[in-house]
Amino acid sequence: MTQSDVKAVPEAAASWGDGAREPVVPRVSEPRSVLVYLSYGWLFAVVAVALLAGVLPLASFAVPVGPPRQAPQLGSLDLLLGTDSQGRSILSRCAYGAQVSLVVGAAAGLVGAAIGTALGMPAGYFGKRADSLVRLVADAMLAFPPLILLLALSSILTPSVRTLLVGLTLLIVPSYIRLARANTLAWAARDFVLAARNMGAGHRRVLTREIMPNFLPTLGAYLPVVMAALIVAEGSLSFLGLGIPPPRPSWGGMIAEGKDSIAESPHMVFVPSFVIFLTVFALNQAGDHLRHRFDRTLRG
Amino acid sequence: MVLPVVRRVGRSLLVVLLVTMGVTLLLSLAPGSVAEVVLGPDATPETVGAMETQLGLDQPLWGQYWDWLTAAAQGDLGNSPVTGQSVSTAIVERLPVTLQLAAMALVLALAVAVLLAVASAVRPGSPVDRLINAVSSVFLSVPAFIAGPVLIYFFALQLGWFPVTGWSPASEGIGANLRGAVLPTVAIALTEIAAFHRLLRTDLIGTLGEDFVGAARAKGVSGTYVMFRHALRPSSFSLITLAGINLGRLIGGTVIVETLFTLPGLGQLLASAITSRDVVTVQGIVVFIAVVYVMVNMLVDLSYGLIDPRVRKAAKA
Amino acid sequence: GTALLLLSTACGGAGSGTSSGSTATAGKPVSGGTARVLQLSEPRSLDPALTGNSWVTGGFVGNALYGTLMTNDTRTGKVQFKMAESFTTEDGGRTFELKLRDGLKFTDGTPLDAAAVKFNWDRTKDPATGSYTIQEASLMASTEVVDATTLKVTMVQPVANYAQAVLSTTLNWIASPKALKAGRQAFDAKPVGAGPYTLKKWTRQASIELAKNPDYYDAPKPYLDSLTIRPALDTKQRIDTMTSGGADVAIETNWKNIAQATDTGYPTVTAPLSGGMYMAMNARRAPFDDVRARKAVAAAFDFETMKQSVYNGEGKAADTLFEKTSPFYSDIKLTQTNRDAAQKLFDELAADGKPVSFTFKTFPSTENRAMAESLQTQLSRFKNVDVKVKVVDYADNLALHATHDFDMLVSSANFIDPESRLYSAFHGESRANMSGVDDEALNAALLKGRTATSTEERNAAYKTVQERLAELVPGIFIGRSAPSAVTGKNVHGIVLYGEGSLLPEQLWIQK
Amino acid sequence: MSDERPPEAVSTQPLLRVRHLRTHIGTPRGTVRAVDGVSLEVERDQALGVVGESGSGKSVMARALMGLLPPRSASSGEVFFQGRDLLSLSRKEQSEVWGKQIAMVFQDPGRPLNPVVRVERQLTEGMRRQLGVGRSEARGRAVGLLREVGVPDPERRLRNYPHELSGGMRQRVVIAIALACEPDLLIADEPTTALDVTVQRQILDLLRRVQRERSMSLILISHDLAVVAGRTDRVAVMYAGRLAETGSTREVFDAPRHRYTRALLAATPALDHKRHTPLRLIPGSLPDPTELPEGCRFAARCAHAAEECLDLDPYLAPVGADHHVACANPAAAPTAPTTLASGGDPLGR
Amino acid sequence: MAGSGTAHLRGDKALLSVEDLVVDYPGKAGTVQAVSKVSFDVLPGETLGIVGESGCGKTTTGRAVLRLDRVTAGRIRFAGEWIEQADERRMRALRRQMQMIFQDPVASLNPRRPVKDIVAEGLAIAGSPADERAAASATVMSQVGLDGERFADMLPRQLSGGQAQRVAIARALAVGPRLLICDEPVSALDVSVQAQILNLIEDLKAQYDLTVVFIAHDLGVVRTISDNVMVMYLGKVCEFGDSAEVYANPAHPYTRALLDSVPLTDPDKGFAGPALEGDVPSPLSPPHGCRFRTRCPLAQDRCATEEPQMNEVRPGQHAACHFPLPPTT
Ligand SMILES: Nc1ncnc2c1ncn2[C@@H]1O[C@H](COP(=O)(O)OP(=O)(O)OP(=O)(O)O)[C@@H](O)[C@H]1O
Ligand SMILES: Nc1ncnc2c1ncn2[C@@H]1O[C@H](COP(=O)(O)OP(=O)(O)OP(=O)(O)O)[C@@H](O)[C@H]1O
Ligand SMILES: [Mg+2]
Ligand SMILES: [Mg+2]
Repeated sequence: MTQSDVKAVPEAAASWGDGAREPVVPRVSEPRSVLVYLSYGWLFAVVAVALLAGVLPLASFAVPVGPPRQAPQLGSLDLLLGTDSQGRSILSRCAYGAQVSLVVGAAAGLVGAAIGTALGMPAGYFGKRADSLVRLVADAMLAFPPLILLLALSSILTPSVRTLLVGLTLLIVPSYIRLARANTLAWAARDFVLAARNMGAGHRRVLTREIMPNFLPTLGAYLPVVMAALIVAEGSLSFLGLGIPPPRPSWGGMIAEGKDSIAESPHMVFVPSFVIFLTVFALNQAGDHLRHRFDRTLRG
Repeated sequence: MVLPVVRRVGRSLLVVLLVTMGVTLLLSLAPGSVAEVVLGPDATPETVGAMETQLGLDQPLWGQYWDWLTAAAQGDLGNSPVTGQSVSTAIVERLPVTLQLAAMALVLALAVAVLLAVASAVRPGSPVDRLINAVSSVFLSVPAFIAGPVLIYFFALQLGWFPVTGWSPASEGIGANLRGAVLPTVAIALTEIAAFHRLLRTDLIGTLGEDFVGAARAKGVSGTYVMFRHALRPSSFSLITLAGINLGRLIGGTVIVETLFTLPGLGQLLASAITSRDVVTVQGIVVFIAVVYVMVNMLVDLSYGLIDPRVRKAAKA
Repeated sequence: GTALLLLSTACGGAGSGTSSGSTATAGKPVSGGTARVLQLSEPRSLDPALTGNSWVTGGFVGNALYGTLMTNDTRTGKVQFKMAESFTTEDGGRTFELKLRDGLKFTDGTPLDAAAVKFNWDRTKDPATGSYTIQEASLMASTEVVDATTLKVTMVQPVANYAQAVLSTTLNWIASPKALKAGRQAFDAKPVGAGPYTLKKWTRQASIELAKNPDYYDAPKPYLDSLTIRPALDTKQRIDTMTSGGADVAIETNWKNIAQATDTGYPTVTAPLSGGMYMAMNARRAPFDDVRARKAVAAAFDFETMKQSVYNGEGKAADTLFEKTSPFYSDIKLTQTNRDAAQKLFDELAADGKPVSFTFKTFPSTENRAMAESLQTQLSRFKNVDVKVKVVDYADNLALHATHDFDMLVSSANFIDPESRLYSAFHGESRANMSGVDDEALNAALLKGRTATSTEERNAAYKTVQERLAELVPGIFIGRSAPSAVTGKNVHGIVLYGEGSLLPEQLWIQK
Repeated sequence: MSDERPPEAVSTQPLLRVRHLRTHIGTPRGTVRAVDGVSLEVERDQALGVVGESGSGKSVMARALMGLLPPRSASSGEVFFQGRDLLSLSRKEQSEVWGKQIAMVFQDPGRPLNPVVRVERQLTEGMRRQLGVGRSEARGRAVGLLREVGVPDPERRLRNYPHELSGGMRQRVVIAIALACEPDLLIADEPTTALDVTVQRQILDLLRRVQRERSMSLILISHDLAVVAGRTDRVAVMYAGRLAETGSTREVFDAPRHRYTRALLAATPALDHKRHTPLRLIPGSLPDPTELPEGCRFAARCAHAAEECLDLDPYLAPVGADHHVACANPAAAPTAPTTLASGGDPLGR
Repeated sequence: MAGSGTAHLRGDKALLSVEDLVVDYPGKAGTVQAVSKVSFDVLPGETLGIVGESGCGKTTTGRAVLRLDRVTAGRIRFAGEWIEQADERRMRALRRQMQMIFQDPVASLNPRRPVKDIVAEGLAIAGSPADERAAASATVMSQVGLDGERFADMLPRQLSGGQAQRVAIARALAVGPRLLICDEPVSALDVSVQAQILNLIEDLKAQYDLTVVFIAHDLGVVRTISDNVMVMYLGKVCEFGDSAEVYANPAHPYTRALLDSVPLTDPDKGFAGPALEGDVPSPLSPPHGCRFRTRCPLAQDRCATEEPQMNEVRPGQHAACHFPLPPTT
């Protein structure tokens, strides 16, 4: 091989090949966009219905509107989704049930996130003793059988939305502790934290202004998933008879009520199940979407 | 080398201690006493009082706890005042059921979730992926108490493949035992499948973007080979962590399924012990669950070393 | 048992009862085979003193292990003697003489004699034992062994029909004193009685396996070689297991399940109990210390609606205290739906500054919750009345028996013969009187019914009781209980007695 | 276009002939024209250096040659390798080429190694799949390979996990893996960027050695001109997805004609640079690859840009026997060839 | 090499003076002594370059000086004040006089904060009023060559590497430091941008009267900017001296090897000298005696037993070696 017989450029060098075929790049669309919009739409609708349930032309959730176990039927708004075993409107109960389910999901999720963050963040940041202690607490909470917690709580306190909130919040706190701690560990190792310290920032400032804003979106993206789980968990409690006291409906409670009639009156189970499914699905979509956007922020 | 192990065990004991203390405190706040349950509705306050004295329930709380603790430390979990059974026997009797259920559900969930996650992660955003995600959302939104009846309706009543309720121990024939375990296992596994799938899918997609995956493909080995031999293992950290936590939680947390299918497991024992204020039994089960939980977690930590020779810091969790 | 909490039926409490009803048997019984039996719950112990002898608590196991001293006909209440030869009183129920069959032996070889009965009964009476039958046992002042087969019983007060109390409770079951003395754990591992079956294996919350006792006195009974008894807590799964062929016999109590079983062609036997479940209203405190409030709620309540919502339209109303088949039946309506009257009363009370606002404490079971919700829903149509529902668990509920800290509660008074349940449910001095009504006329009538020896006298007394109950409204009867046995089509020999207690020795399976 | 080729060219058909390669990547912000009309050839036994600033499209080009592209991207043009057009291969055919005919060493050491798989399997799996050699033979070959790339105690190293090796060792293993199936062409994408100078030195020496010993062709990619200078026969300078200048290494370094090549050389701090004197700069930065300008892509940063450069897109044109430049106004060939190649001896030897 | 000693220190006139600095990292597998008795000083207005292979403790040294990392032992004097024991409060004040620029420009900026906040951060922590902050940050932004208006609201991810590094420099300058420690500020950047940043640091140094410690692994980069260089190996100092001297006549074999490993932009030569064999030993169990002896072509028995101390080989040039190289010219 001599230098001279090596050609730098093929004979076609005199062009960039403009005449040749341009590569056809697959269109970059947000593939889920329609689904995501539908999901946000559904969530918006559910929240709106929950907020406006009292104003909407719906029958009361506590008063029968017809014979029990009516199948869904057109004609009357109240009977649109059928009636439950007490003859109450399932549509109305779904609407009012949204209040409880959403409040339980959102409040327990948010409060759990707040407590978990408040504990997990210093643990991850300061390490050592604080970390040991917080991890011990989190481990103990995780090792505590959730059933005992909930059963015992509902024996001690009157079953109510508040009791439910306390119990469910306690259940999810350890996950958030772990999440916040792991995130803090990851972010605290970044150079910009050192840079802030080097600017003379104190620990509190570093934690709240530098570290926290960075992992809040992650936590936020996790929230819909947790909310979904909480909505379902509330239903399980209703199944054990520990849900909120009647006549206030919750979606999970409605399913639990109808489960014995699955063969004869399937709508009693499937309507609220479907509502939960749509909401959980929408929450997951929203969560994914949020996380996706957040990730892109990171990737730059 | 010895020190970390000792520290680890010490921590675990502390966790167990905290949990039992929490349980004692919690149950002491609940109204009603086991004596009332034992003596029934027609008992007089005197007989109830006498029985409480006999059971030591009149002592201060910390005294009761201390007595229990010292006995438990020597391996004596006491006898249930309600059933008269020794708590250890009660646990040992129920354990096979719960353990089998939890283990089968976990294995099933992991197997299905891995397959689904692999199918999802190969082409994120593809129709297959979206379909699987939707299915996984369905699973997430279907609680066990609804999955159970639906499964029973179709597979036990309509098709008659499995018994509706009941449990036959493995000692009386594996076939019957498995037949009885299938539906409850599936009912438990559905939610787990969804959770595992979501987690593993994310991690797999991350791993598939790593250079070493590209490098492996550049060697000319097949995509399936790369997926299973290269990508899966390093992607399974969170999965194993979650599986560990969930196994711990399933022991004693399957009460709904146990009730639905009439299975003699720990969950039912626990639930009935709580509602009859049978603190001794509750304590025993809780200790047991907590010990299993910390042990599973230790195993999970050990397994990190197996998965990744770099033995990542447990702190990362 | 402890598992009771997840179960439908309310209050424990002992019952009393009358005689048996049985299926039309198809041909001659054949021996051999195994029956798989579903129960509603599991006994917490096999110690006869610690269980209950009703369908709810699993009387079947007790009958199998210990046999029965006597049974009754569920229609007429007529006593039939089994291991006891007779149980007689000469003095209007002040003292009784129990005569046992000769040569009865426990499976450990010790004799089932008067001393054994005395041991068992005294033990039940002892508060330290913690028997749920203590109320009935305490009616006995003392027992005395006359000879090997004769026991003399002296009562605290005359109880003319004490036999009904004995047979419908665990007093009906005699276990080997020797085995009992070995302690509870040992006994639960190896209970010893003289019944038709012996325990092979008990896996708690899973199954109780029984094998035929070859030395049972009433050969060739029992017909079946073995029994496998499983508790099935979930109402829906119980009937599904039965109809999918997962069981041969199911003890059942849910009207909806019974209807479903009947519809699918499964023979069902139901004991026609009087009384039933009722929503006890606490007359000790507001708002139900005012009889108008109790009457208002009773008038507002419609059984048909509740039947629809709780039992899918099945069920039997308890508008009169006694079943039509009962000798004490009379057409006195306990409560009657009258919406206008109810509203008027609610308004009146509100005007008096005593609005009817109360909390209904209920069990966590689907059925009980549905009951409470049904009442709540029904009352939601009325003005000036407010119902809250609170779910309380088993232990909590038991505590209420002592504290009486409730407004409304589901309780039950099921019986074939009113002795002794009716007395304990409504007598002012009875601990089991949940509503706490203490009415002189009612108390007197109940006492009269207990002590009277002639049917006419008892009839008259219970007529008064019914009138007083209709007047006082201590509770609202929801409907009759339905202690039943659903069986496979090839299962025969279903005999119930007492408070829906199923006899195992008569069961046989057509091959 | 082969019909245009003079008949004698057929006999000297290059190992790799790339014609008008374009690789575009779809992103939410628009289509990134990462590689936009690259044509080049690599002869047997030859080492080609590719240099350019970060983001100029070197890595994408290297991956495009192998068909290892990110999702949502597409290539056009021709990549003839030993007479086969790699771009039109099916997936299966592609994977037969991978490893066996073209192998790649990725940017960044360690990352191309799976942290949880032992060195042995990573080394042998390609061989076993591609060449179908048995287990023990593969092992034997692996030992040989490690020895060849200068890993001491190869038997023991086979049992190691990547993290148990130092950075330099890891990169040697990566090279050994690439060599495992005896490829005809090795593409090394910045093989030393993350390594220390002393290790970089070792790896560069190793690459040159195996390339020569194995009579293999090599494409060595780097943003550091010095890395490429002493180890390649020919150099291609990339800018914004295209080649700015290409030619024999000697000519390009001794007599760079493209303004960009000159600027790059001038900006490289040398060991004999005078203390506290400012470095020569290239103002500005690479154009946005989604919105490439009309005309010369370097025009905006070029000190010698004329009016016409903004409209006229210059093609690669020959400026010497083996030297092409895409510039409408190329720099004059310097009279003293060493003035710009400033890599003198720091110690003045 | 791998020597200790303080012979090369220049006494009280130094702005920063570090004596026998030790930093230990206890870990699961054992303790890593990342920095082992390192001493150096920087005169006011001077630029000190620190070079060495990856893992030799450059970053750790830089951070220890700012007390951003643990300091196991040793003394640090800044502007006449011993700061190794200063409390957190005092350090906060001191740190503003000693600023650091990090290796990865993008990672050293909080991805969630806009450029204007980042630049003004130091002032905000110090509690200066908003308008003052705005004015100050506008000034420094233009000083580092960024159009303040255009970049104010951008997030770090929207910046190129070079722009991000400019922002990081602006942030440091905004608090008016006397000492600037640059930890490999250009290693992540490619040649053209690297040159821009190096020129910028030179400009600013003159303008703001800064004293600079410039850490790098690339000898070429250090050469252009520094007055003195310090060469480190495995947590120890090898050589310290005037950069022109050190580059021209390295006294330590390791310095020599580093120089020989730099690739040349000369297609004929490749490298200036022979390659250095082997890898850096594990910091968990560094060789005893001279830490460089395992790779040193000139190692003798003495090197294994006796740790060399810093001593003056030529005026203004110190090396820790038993057998220093003679000058080549
Ligand atoms: N997966 C991808 N998605 C979108 N854009 C990409 C992707 N990979 C590369 N690019 C873009 O393609 C262009 C060329 O990138 P490439 O990685 O080839 O540069 P490079 O010359 O290798 O740079 P470096 O020296 O930094 O490795 C850049 O503008 C880059 O942003
Ligand atoms: N936080 C830490 N925990 C444990 N060891 C550490 C830590 N930080 C650094 N080290 C170790 O200390 C030694 C010196 O690290 P340092 O980062 O100071 O090196 P460096 O010279 O800056 O290297 P580089 O050129 O790679 O940045 C290394 O062996 C490193 O592994
Ligand atoms: Mg690249
Ligand atoms: Mg560093």
